[in-house]
Amino acid sequence: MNIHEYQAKELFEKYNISTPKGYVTDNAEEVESIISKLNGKAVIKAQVHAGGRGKVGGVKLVNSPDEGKTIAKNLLGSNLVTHQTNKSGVPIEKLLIAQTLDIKKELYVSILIDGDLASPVFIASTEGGMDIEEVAETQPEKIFRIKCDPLIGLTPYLARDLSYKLNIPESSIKQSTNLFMNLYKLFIENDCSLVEINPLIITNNDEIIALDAKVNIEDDSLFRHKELEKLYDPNQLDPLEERAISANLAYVKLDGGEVGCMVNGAGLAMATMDITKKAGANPANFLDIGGSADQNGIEEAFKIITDDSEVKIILVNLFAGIARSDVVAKGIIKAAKETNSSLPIVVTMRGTNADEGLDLLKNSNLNITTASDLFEAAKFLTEILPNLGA
Amino acid sequence: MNIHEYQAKELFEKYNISTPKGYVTDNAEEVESIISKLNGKAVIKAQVHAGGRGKVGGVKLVNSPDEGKTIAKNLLGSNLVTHQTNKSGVPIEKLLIAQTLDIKKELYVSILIDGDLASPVFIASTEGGMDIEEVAETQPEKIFRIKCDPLIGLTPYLARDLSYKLNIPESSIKQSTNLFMNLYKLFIENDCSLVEINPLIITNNDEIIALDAKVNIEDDSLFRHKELEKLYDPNQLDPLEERAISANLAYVKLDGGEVGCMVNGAGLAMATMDITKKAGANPANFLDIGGSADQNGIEEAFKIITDDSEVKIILVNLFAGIARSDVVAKGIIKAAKETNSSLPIVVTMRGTNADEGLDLLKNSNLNITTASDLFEAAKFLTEILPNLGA
Amino acid sequence: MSILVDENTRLLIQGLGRDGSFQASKTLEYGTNVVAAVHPGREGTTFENKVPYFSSVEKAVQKTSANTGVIFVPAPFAMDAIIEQVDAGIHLIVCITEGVPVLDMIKIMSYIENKPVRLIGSNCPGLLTPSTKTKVGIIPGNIVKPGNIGVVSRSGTLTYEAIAQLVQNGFGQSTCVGIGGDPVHGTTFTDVLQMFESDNETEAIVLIGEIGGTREQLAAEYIKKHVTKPVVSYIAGQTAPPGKRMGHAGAIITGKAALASEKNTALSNAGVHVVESPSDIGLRMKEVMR
Amino acid sequence: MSILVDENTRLLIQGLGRDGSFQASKTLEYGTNVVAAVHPGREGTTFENKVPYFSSVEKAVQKTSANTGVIFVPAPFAMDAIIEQVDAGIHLIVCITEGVPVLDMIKIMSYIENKPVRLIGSNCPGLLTPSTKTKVGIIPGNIVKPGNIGVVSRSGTLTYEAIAQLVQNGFGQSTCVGIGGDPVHGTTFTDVLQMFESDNETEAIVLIGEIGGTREQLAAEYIKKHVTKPVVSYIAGQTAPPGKRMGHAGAIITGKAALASEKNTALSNAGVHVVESPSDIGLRMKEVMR
Repeated sequence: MNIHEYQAKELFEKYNISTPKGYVTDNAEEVESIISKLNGKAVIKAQVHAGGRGKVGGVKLVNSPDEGKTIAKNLLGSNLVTHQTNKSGVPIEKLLIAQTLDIKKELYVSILIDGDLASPVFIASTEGGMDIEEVAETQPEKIFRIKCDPLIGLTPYLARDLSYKLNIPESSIKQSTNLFMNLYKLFIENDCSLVEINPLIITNNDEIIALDAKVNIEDDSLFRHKELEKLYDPNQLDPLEERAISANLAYVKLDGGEVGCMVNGAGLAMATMDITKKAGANPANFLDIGGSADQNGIEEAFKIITDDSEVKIILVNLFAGIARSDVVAKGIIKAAKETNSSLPIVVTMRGTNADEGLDLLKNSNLNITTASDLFEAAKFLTEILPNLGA
Repeated sequence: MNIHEYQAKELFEKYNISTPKGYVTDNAEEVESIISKLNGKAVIKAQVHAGGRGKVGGVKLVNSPDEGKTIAKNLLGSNLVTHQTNKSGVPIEKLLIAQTLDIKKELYVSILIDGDLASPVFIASTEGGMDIEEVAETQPEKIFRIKCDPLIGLTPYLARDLSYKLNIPESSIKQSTNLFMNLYKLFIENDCSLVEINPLIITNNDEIIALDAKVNIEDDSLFRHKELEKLYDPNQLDPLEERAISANLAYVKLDGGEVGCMVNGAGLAMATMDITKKAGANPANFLDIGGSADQNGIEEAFKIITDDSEVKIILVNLFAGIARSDVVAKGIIKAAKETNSSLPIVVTMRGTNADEGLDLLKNSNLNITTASDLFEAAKFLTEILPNLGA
Repeated sequence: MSILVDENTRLLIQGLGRDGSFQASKTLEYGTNVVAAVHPGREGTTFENKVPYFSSVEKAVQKTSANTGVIFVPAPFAMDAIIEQVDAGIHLIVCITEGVPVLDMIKIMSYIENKPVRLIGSNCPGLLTPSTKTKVGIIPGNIVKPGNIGVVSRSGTLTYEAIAQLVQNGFGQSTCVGIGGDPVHGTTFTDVLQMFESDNETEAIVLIGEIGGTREQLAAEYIKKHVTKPVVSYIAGQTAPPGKRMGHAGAIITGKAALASEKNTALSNAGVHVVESPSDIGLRMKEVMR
Repeated sequence: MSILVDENTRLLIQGLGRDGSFQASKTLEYGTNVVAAVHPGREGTTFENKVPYFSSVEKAVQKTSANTGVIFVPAPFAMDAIIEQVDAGIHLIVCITEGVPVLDMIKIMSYIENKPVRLIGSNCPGLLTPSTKTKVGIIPGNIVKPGNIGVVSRSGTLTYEAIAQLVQNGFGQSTCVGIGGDPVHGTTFTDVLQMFESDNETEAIVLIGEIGGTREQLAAEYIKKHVTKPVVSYIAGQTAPPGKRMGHAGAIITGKAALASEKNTALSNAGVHVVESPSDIGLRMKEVMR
């Protein structure tokens, strides 16, 4: 789960990680007085759940309260499209107005879990304020990784060594070491999947300050972080993805696809996308209904697919182990009736109660083509698609 | 470091461990109104740093506010002597007035560090409210021990298993399991050397409640628990022991001894006590001046020994590694002068600057007998002692 | 022969809530030797009049000599259940539970590091040996057939797909192992490949991977060096847009290695028969084994 | 021969504050091969114009091939220093620091459990091999003498006492090891006894114990089974009143075993030459070795 920069900043402050003075607001008028308080100069940062803000006007340096107000008016209520969003972008509902600081050096630090090592890793670079993936590719020697023991945690000596590697001035080593230790503590205590500071700056006074704050909470751990769960901002999601989350479905919308996919299991869902692509078409989504969705869940899954205006055909691929095929069939039939959907549906159903499910679908008035397996499903897709004028 | 029951109770409450409703006071008048609030019936518990209160009148059940006031008046300001205190006892400065509860069953639980296992161990027994050492000796099968992994901690399944072993009713298993988990968390997060609940009770309503609360904080960890350090109550200590703590000396007063021992190193200090005993005398104290005591520390050490009115002779045994013998000698000479002490002193001094130290002592006007080693020191002790009329 | 489970398996099932009970029924129905059920508060009763309930794994192991455990407890309690089974001396632990917090998983991995136990999962379908009717997990018993193909997969339902295609093309399975799709999991491709390589009954292997991580590359390396039996592989997610599911910084760890194309290349270079369409798994095995 | 340290010892000293620097001087003065000093912020300079400073143990080991480390850092930082040395591949770590929190010590013990490293201490005087002039810790170099008695002790200054008595009675030492008096310590009597037993140079052993714990009993058991060389022992604290220093519940763990009398009995039964007065250690050794 993503949280906003200003919320991450509050978390940073709770863990004694220095951040620039700043205020959050959803009111352009208020921006004027805030900037006055910050001595007339500030950075205005659009609060959206997407990286790459800076390149598309989501971060602005302003030199007067008045200028700030004008920019805030333009930003608030608009949508921001970055390389990480889909084409409709994400709404700007809040702004963070932060003091500007003299920057001597920009660094990069983040913590995440390396699955292959089964450990948290601390990643840092002397090249902050840039696209870190690019640095990793072009100057890998400038990126430092520390594997942290899962039971012992980040040890102070590793944090200190890292400070030396980042060429932090001797007088600030204690400060940066503490910051790294605190950041690690934040990561663990809040079950984060990512914390990232880009850039972490050294000011002209050799102070170490987090100029940005990015925190992702691992979804699977939210049951033990009720207070963090409240930070969930549904408005930042694609409306279809948001509906999927509410219905406990794993769904990712893909721009430019015409084949709506409905599958049980993540691997099979990806395989279904692959076979769609092989058949010469484009999947409109990834959708895993999981093993324990009831009829309501199936209905909502079908509606999410059909509410995607780009979808021209639906591919249902079910291999029921825990799931029951007849329940899935009933959900599809009911949802299709309610939405008056006439989209063609290619279905392959196997496993628990597959025959009952297929019978139900065949006896419905829906535009159903049943396939006995994935191979046949791909074949039918290839036959039907050209006739749809996609 | 020991803390009072009412302070431990507050810590318990912070960790969601149920305790009886109760109030602490140092005012006998107030006891009346407190007992009225508790419906006229309460337990009055003297707040002292010593076990065995109950047997010597430090815990009283009262049936009216008036009775409570009378008892409180008697207790407050008096000293309580238990089998764990020395003969002068410990002052009662505060009382805990707690509600009475219907008790169905009394259990025992504690957590401490087992050095040989290098682990925290959880100890529990179905025989609560008794002297647990006696239970351990007479009914060892009724005591359960759980070794907790130092890095993983107490796991819920172990806490649950323990609940079953203690015959806790099924409906209260979740409650007791949570209590054990919380108690372990308290132990670890506060660097305790001991937490103990005796008795932990099951009420007639199957509620699990800590009727007593004992918490010791490990001294070596106090640097990271500034808020706990404030709970230190010097009044509960023997005045000489309290002075020793302030001067960073390891000192234990022993009743009935006449030989004051001043040694560097805990093992050597115990050995010095042993040789004293072998020589037919009784050590008055254990005193380790440590390796880094300066002249002031030595002076205070000497004064602590001579301020013990039972001391008739002093045995100084120094084997200086880090410590410097000349500094020790100077400290002794200065302190003896300031206190006008004329006690005989048997000295053995070896290691760093031993000759300088011995010269200083010999040239002072003190009643010094120097021995070349421990064997000789014991011999001199045997010769001098009969002449002191001890 | 087979790997991991066989006629000596004495299965303990932990967590018999709604899903766990359903799966326990299916497991018994298939013919697996289920010796104990662990669910606090039910000690003294039996599951389906056949399997004794215990409140603790320790007691269950003492009374029934269970040697293999399968876990269906809800995610918040999965770590505790795994540790309980480890501490009780269970040698093979299969955790089916989905949604175990990753910080719990990494702690578990550290905890078991030097202990004589193998963990499969969490978030996996478990495993099944058709020849001995031993099912530990949720792979449907009615889709498998005894035979000589070893199946190892990161996916759940996609494993069933692969099994179905094998059966359709006339192949049975020695053992099917679903290792789970979470970033941190107890048993890896490499572990299972090693076992299949030294298993007499296994003649060829199907490997089903996914995008993300570098475990398929490690498998490729291992195959190149140590595996003499033919391997057919399919990597799901070839058309998944990069960066859509993995976080921004996540890509730093593995770089391009997380992509299906990179994994296919590595496997291909290791002599693996790589199929790019999930519908070709069975057919390709038929060609390979002709 | 000797145990633990000898002419191959390449010593790294970590923590050169007031006490650490004093001890580092004494160590150099004695003739020990000190190859590196670790103290953050001093990299690029040298200690006493002889030993290069490094900011990290890892770098020090890379540059100097240090294989043994001694730690003098203050107690709050001792755990970190020990882990730093473990991670850098130091094989023998001696932690002199007093007052390390016991919860730190138990974490360290878990951390090193399966790693190829031996920890001595914390809160110990360290060790010394007179024949090779190798001093790792604070045992005064001027009281020892090369010879054939192995000394192992839980105490600091009482060790010096034992050494002095040995020298007075004409005995030198193979190696003197102070294992430390804290309840949790890295190397136990048993570990050291095992090494002395298999060391050619050691002909007899002095063992100095203390009240508390059951480690002396374990030593007695080990001696009974495995030690053929004569052992002279003294247990300090025979006259210490029971329960005065140990907490109430602490006694449950060890019961009466913590008492000196119990330890003496166990050692005596194992054939150890037990002395009851600390002044008899040297004399008894003389009798034994006659």
